[in-house]
Amino acid sequence: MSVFHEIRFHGRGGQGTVSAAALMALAAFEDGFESQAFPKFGSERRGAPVEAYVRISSTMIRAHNQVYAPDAVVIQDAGLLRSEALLRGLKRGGLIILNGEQNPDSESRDFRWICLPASQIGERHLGRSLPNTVLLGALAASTEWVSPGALEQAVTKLLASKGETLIKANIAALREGVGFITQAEEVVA
Amino acid sequence: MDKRDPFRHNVLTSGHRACSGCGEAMAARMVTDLIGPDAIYINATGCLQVFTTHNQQSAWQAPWIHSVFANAAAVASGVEAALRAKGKDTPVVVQAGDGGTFDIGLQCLSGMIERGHDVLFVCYDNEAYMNTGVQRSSSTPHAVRTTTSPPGRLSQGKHHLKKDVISIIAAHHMPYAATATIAYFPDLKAKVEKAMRIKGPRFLQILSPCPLGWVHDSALSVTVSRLAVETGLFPLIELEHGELTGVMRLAEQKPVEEYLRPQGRFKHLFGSKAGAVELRHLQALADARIRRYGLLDADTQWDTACAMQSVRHGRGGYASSMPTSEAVKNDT
Amino acid sequence: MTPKLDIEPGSSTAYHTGDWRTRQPVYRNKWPPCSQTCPASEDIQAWLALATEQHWQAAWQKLTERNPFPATMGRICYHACESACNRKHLDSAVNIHAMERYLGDRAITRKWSHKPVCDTPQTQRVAIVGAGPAGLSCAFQLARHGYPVTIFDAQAVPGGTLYSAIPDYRLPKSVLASEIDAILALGIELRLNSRVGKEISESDLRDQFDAVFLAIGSQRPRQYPGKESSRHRVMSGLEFLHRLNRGEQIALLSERKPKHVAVVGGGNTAIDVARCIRRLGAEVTVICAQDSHGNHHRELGTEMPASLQEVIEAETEGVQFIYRAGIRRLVRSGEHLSGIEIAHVDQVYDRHGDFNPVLFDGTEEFVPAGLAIFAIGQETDWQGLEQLSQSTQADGVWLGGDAVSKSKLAATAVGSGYQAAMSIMADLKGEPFVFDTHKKAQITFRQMSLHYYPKQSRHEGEVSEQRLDGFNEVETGLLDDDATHEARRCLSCGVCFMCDNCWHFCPDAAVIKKAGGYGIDDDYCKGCGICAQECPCGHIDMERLTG
Amino acid sequence: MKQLLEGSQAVAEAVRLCRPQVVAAYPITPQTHIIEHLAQQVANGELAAEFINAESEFGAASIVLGAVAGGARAFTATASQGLLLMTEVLYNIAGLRLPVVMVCANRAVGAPINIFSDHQDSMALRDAGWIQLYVESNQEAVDTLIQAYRIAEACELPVMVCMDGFFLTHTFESVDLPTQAAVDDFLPPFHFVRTLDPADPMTLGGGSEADNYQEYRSAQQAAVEDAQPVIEAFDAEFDDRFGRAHGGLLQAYRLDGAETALLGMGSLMGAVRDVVDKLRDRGQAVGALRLRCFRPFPAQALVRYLSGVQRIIVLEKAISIGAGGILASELRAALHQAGMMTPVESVIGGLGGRDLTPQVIESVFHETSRDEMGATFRFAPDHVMPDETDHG
Repeated sequence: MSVFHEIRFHGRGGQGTVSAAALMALAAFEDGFESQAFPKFGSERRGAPVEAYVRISSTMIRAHNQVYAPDAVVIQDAGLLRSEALLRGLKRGGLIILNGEQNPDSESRDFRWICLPASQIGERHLGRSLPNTVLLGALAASTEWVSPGALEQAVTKLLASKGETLIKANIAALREGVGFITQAEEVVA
Repeated sequence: MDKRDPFRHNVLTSGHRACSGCGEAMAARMVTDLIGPDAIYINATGCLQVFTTHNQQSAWQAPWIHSVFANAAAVASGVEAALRAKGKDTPVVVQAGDGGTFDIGLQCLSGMIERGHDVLFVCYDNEAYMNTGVQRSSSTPHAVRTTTSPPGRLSQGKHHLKKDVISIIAAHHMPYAATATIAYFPDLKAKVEKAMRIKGPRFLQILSPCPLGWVHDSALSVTVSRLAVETGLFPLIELEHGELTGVMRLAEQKPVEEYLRPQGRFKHLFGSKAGAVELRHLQALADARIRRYGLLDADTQWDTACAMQSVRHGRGGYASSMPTSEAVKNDT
Repeated sequence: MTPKLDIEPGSSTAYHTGDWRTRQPVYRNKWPPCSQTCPASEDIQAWLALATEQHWQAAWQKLTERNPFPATMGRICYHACESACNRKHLDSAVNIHAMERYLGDRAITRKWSHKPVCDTPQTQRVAIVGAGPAGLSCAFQLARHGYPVTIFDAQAVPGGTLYSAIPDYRLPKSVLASEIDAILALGIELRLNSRVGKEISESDLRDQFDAVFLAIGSQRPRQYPGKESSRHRVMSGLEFLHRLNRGEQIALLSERKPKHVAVVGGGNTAIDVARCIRRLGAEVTVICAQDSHGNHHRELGTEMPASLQEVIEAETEGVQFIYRAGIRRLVRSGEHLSGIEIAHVDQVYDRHGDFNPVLFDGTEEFVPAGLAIFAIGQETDWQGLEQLSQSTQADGVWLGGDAVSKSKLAATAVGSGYQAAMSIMADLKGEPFVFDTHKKAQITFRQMSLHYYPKQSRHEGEVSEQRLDGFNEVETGLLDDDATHEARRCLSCGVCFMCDNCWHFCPDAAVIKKAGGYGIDDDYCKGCGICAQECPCGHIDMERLTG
Repeated sequence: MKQLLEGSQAVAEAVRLCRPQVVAAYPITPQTHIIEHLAQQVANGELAAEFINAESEFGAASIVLGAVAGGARAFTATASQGLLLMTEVLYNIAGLRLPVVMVCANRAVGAPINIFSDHQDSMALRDAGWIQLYVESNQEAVDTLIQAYRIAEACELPVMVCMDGFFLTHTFESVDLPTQAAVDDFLPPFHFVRTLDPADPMTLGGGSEADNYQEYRSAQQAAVEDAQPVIEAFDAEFDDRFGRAHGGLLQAYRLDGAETALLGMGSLMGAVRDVVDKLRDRGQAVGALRLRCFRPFPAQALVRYLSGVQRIIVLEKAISIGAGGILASELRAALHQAGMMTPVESVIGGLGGRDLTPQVIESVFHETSRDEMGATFRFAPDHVMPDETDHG
């Protein structure tokens, strides 16, 4: 079966946005897909808005263009909604993973909203309000484009140089992100 | 050993096309012969490169490379890195003029020193861009006539001072930096040999008169560079890790005029009121350098008189024949 | 053809920059001023160079090639060489006479003997009349070259003036005797007490010998030209010195010992006399028609002929000098000499250059003196040699020494003996005689780069504290170490000492070093002139290329 | 083994596999990640090289010049202003015929200052005497870098591997890194005949005059021309050993039977392939030709590949100010020389990082030629949001 997904990550410099994209691509790669991850091209400045993109495909990815019509958007900082057109090009029925308490835009019925307090969860596990792995867990669980196991492998690989403790903490955060979705689904079910 | 002269290497041999009486050719010959052919020489663009390599002819008898004007120190960094990577300790020597040192080459030189490359950088300082026809450089002394600092109704030659490059270099806190001239061969020899014993970046600034640009008789290259020292205008100093560790004391201070007179590049200063002011300025500059480095009272055994001394290697005596060994033995 | 990316080392030598040259350096030895002025034409620089390397005997041999009296001359010669020495423009002249004396003394102490130059004995015999410095010098040269030589001398002791006229404090008799013995040891026959015309006739000389050298000296003092009939308390300087040297010094002044002695004359004999008189305990005034040293009218050449060094020594010893003074008359009260009347000398020499002082009236002064000694020159006594003295070299007769020289210096006599010997040998061999060829080029300090030489103070022998107590030598010789260092002070004017300056400084590597010297590689020399400019000793000349 | 790596890291790994002995560089976006990775490899002891932090790109180029002349395999990387600052030295390296390998992380040139990708930097150096290979993907970057050392050292010519900044350098994608043993087999140890060595002294970089300078240039031109079969042969040999080829000098895509050919270089060609597929699916006779080797310029090969098409569109991310498309001009000259009058449409786009999206490429294909208006080139239209165009 042919698979092709494009994801766009929004965040601020220092929130691990590009790392989140890389983790997502790496997880897909671990699951046997071709994948791509890259930042929106620009210099990296702490606090400034950042974008990163992921492509996941069952066939070789040839294009190196930016992602203009994502299947999902991950928003690491709800504050960005005020100033950035974060949902531009998002496909109808596309998924939005938002680091926040609730859907701020009740009008956007075209899209599927998932909101979770990723910063707080991240803070609990990492001692720092880093939402990225929590949101990745939620993205994986809600889309099943990558397996949570592959994500954990990706975390282990990408953070190998940062030490065991950080890996474990990130995996715990990731699992809580996954759990946030599965528990909700159980409730719905 | 050179095939024409068994007593020296002639790393820089004959047939080069330097002007008659070239101070830079002399300085380069002295330095490279002291270091010898077992070294790799990197040359910046300039007179030395131009007159030593010409249409498939080279005056060098050691491995030698020229790249461009500004990059000699960086090329040397690369050569040295290559040797280090290969586990070799062949000495690496840069030769550049004052343009390739004070001006366009300063950045690469600074980088080379900062990174601690084991390279000796030799600047043959002839105080202007001689290769292109005597334009001023930042090494050109105050009030000198060059084609780009001409005296005129509103000008007495170069307006600015000679850049104090040795202080800039020494401020890198490097192992060894020294000034020398062709006039004091024993001093130059001691400095080259000392530099070659030290590891890390080393720097020699050698005053090398240019008969063409300084406008003096080609026979006077040594004399003029000696006067530069004896007047205090060009102090001979050594700096190690930024500290002044050696000074050549002046046996006596000579008035700057003795140095300026034989040189046409200062000729415009003589015979006018404005020129007289610059002459006093130049004298004051010499006096200031003498005070700064203690050139008259430095506590050193090395002074301009003793550094000049000729050493007898043979015997004088008209028509004298070698003493017979018998004659020597009989004297008991 | 594709040009090569790597260029052959040293390939520039294919290009001959020598074509650029308009001037070329030439290595050329110069005859240095010391040797130039040496009356004996000693190659001073050569023997000093050997001494720098402590090749003492070789240095002595080199010296004695021209002068077999180093110990003697080192003591008594007025060393014009030192006045000419370029080193005085740097610090002070090389102490050449002390070096000469050092080598001579070393030879005497170590009993070095002269080596013949030629082992083949010659058959032609040479007679020499006079065993003074000229005769002995000539005999020495001839004997070295294998000629049988016979010297005739009227005196009982050889040495001529060296023996008779030099006081002991300047030249101990034993030193002279040793050097004469060394000369005679070459196989020279010496006939003392043999005056020509008495013990041997002129014709015998002509018959028995193939050549005759007359070196009879100037033994007859020029007399005071005054009209006074009395010679009481008046004598010549030579007579005084002769008598002193014969051991008469005590008798000389014992009878009514005068407190004041006047010595008339400006030459070295006058000084010798004056200094001897000081040693005998009297006050002495030297009356000299010429100017003192350094105070003369250069253009007139009126400096006193005596050596400055001697004058200084004399002054040190308390000798008084009156310059530009001529003698009007001797002032006597009866027989007794009370003094000399002198007057100012305006003109010393006449327009022919002869000594002929003009005295100004009204400038008269009185100089008290109980004894007046006239040291105003000497003349040759040709008695018994009337025929030979008229002969020429074509007749096989040579003249030399003081008898024919104006300067009357011992060194001149030595040089004269050398020249005579060379001329005689050339004549006997039928070869043309060439007078010293290497005196042409000269070198002044201006042609040299004196800054290449370190300043070094001159080494001197020690001076005796009790110099006036007797006739012992005033000055001792140099110590061994000092001699080496003093020799090294020689600048080697005009003669390469292989300092390497030209070789170091040549921007074109066109100076090639060889064993024992340098050469110019004409293929590459651009003629910049730095080698000549920076040659310390002025050995290199730049010559303009023609054509 | 296939890995998902950032392009910069992939290239750094490839550099490591080539065992350079000296690495010198000066950081400039978007090259920075490459040298950061190399610095870390050296710090970790994974790469036994002298890592020289140059004081400028000019210095960096000079250092690798010296290193190669000193007998060591060397590497440097730069972009944009840095490449231009190297210019004098790059000409010199080429003139000295030193086998230096460098990566140009292609970036626009100021002013106005712009850190994003286009080809104006390396195209400006097209006359410097370097072999220039433009890669499409990170895999190709890795493989081409390894080939580059082989080519450089065989031809005694410097090789510039041009990879688009950000599009490649900052993109994580899967890359198959060869094993060290395999690379060692492919790439012999460094040996350069003109090494500075007292045992065999030689003068390098001496002066020349009118009587032989032209001969030097003529020899250099011949050497670069002669590199064409070498580049092809090593790509083929690489294919044999590693199972991957990148077309040698150029790479055709669905050109058989094509009436229109889209010609271009670098990473944009991935999107071009996607567009070709799409257009072919709709029955358009279109193919693509990717020029991998811009220097030497493979004129004959281009003519051969393009002899069957009626329309050629050259898409390039560089402009020769005052003239227009550079690649298009050279292609026109090549065709003209071959007696072909095939129209060549020169389209310049993607400057300063502007994304040449599939939509833009497609619109270029649909646009009519403006040749009749006398213009030798046109700019590509700006990107339009996919929503507003074809969504299917």
